[in-house]
Amino acid sequence: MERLRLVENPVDRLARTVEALLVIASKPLSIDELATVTEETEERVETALGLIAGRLREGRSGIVLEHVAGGYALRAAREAAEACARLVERPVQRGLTQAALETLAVIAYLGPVSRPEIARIRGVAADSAVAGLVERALIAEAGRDQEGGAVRYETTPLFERVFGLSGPDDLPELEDLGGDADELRARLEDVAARRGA
Amino acid sequence: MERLRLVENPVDRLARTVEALLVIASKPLSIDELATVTEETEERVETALGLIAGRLREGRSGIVLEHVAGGYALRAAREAAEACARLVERPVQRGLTQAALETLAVIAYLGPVSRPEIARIRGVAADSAVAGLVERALIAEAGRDQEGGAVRYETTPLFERVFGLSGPDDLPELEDLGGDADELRARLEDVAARRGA
Amino acid sequence: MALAVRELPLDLDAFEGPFDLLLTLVLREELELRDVDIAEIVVAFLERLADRDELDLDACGEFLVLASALLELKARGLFPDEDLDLEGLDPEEAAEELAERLAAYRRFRAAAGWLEERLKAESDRYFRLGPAPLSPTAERPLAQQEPAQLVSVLRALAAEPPEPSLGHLVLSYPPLSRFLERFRTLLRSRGRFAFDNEVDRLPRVDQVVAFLALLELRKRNEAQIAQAGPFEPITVWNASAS
Repeated sequence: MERLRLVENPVDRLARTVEALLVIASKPLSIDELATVTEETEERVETALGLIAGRLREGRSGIVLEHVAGGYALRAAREAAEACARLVERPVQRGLTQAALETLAVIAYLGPVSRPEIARIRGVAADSAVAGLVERALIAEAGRDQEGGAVRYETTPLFERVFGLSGPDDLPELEDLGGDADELRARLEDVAARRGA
Repeated sequence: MERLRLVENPVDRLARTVEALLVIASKPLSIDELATVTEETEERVETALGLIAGRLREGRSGIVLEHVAGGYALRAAREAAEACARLVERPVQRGLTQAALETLAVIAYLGPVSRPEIARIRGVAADSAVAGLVERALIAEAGRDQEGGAVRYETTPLFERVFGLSGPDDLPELEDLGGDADELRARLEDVAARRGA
Repeated sequence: MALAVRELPLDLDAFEGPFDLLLTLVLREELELRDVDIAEIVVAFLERLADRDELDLDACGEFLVLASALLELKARGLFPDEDLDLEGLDPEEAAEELAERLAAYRRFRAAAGWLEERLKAESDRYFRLGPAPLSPTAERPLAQQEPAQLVSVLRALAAEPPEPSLGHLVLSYPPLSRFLERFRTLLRSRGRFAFDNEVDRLPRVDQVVAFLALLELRKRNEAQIAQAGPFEPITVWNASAS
C-alpha cells in the first residue's frame, strides 16, 4: 500500500486537483487558468483533463466533464435531467420575508427612498433586502439623493400587480400615522431613533 | 461484462442521479429533498449516498461528498486547498474579528436573538459585528422581537457549512465551555497562593 | 486582533493580574474597592490603546462598561446612602448582575474560541458559493400579496417603543451610533453646537459615550473641536463649513 502511494502517477494527483477546482468554480475554467492555478504546464493539465473525462462521463458518473466555449466545467449527466428539472423548478413563493416586506412598505409609502434612509427607519442595514427586491423587480432605482448622492429606490409596476394595486396612489390609507409622506417619514425616524439599537 | 451491465444494480443509477443533483445544487440537499426529487425512498437514497461516499472521498477523488448543514454537498478535496485558494478568495471567513466571533457564538447558541440581547451578554454594542456577519451571510434576520420590536437574528445554513457543522447539535454544549466556576476558583487560589508566598 | 479588555494586565498598588480577575475579587469582596485606584486602570487601558494605530471602538465600549460598573460599585461603597437615581438595584444586586454577566460572557468567549479553532481546522475545505456554471436557474414567482401586509408592518415600525427597563440600567450604555447620528444632524442643521449643552442632562455613562462619538467625528474629519482650557465648554462645528 505504502509502495503504491510512492509510485502514484503524478498526473493522478493533478487530475484530483483539477476536479477539485472544477467543483468549486462558478464559471468554466480554461486550460490557461487551470495551469496558472495548479502551477503546472498546459500540457500536463490537458493530460489530467483527459483522465477526468474518462472518469466523469455519461453512463459512468452522474457528474460529467463538459468542454464549453469558455473552458471546462462540471455538469449533471443527461440521464438525471428529469430529477434535475424537479430540483430547479421551485414552487411559487407564498410570501416575502419580514425584512423584504418592511423595506417594500417603506419604499411604497415614502419612496423614492435611499438605502441609508431605509436602514435608519428599520434600525438595521437594508443592503441585502434592497438587493433582493431589485432582483425580484419589485423595486427599481430612481435617481440619486440630492444631498448624499445615494441611489434612491421606488416600487415598480410589477409591485403594483403583485399587490393588486391599480397604481402608485392605490395604497391603503395610513392617515392616523401622518397626513403625508413627510409626516410619516418624520414619525418613523423619530420612533426608530428612540428604539435605539 | 455485457452481462453485468444489463443487471446493473439499480442503486448505481440512483447514485449517479444523486451525484448529478449534488453537482448542480447551490446548497446542501437533505435526504428528504433528494428522495422527493428522485421519487425514491429515503432508505434507497441513503444507500446511494453510501455508494457515492465510497467513490468521492479524500485521497481517491478531487470531489468529496460531505454531510454538512443538515444535508449532503460536494466540496473540493483538502489536498487541493492551495490551488483552490489561488482560484477563489474566501471572503466569508477572512477577517472575522474577535467581536464578530463572539457575536456569532451568541447567535448560534441563543438565536433568534436581537442586538440589544447580544449587547447585554457581550457588554458592548453589537451593531458593527452584526452588520458584518449579515454581509457575510453567516447570519440573517429572523423577524422582530415581540416586545421591543428589535430585529432578531439567527445563523444561516452557510454558517454551518463554513464551520463544517452537520447541524446545530454539532456545537459543543455551552455548559461544557469555559468551565467558569471551577476555572475562576482555580485562578483565584493560584493568585492567592502566589501572593501569600 | 481586537483588544481583549478582560485580559488587560494590571499592575496596581492593591492588585496584580488580569482585569477580569480584579472584577471577580471585587465581586467576591476579597478586594476592597476603595483600595483600587480606578484612574490607574484607565491609564493602563489607554497605554494599551495607544500602542495601536486605530481606535478600537469595540474595546473602548467594553472597557467603558466595565470601568463604569466598577465606578458605580465604588461610588455606592463610598456613599452608601446616596440616592443614585437607580432605585431597585442595590449594590449587591449590581454586583451579582455583573458577576452573572461575566460568567455568561466567559462561556460565550469560550464558544467564540471554539468557533475560531474550528475555522482554522476547516480552512482547507473549499466549496462553491452560488449557482453551478452549467446549471439551469429558474425564476421563483411570487404569489399574489395583500396590501394590508404593508400597512401592518408600517404600523409596527411606527409603534411607540416600550419604556426601557431599569433592570440593566447600571450596566447598559447607549450605542455610539446614536450620538454619531445626533451630532451629524446638529452639524448639518446648525453647523455648530456646544457639547456641554447637549449632554449635561444625560447620565454619566451616556456622556462618556457621547464624548467618544465626538472624538470619532473629529478623527473622521467631520467635525472641528475647540476648548479654551481644561473643564471649559467644548465647542463643535462643521469641518467642511469652516
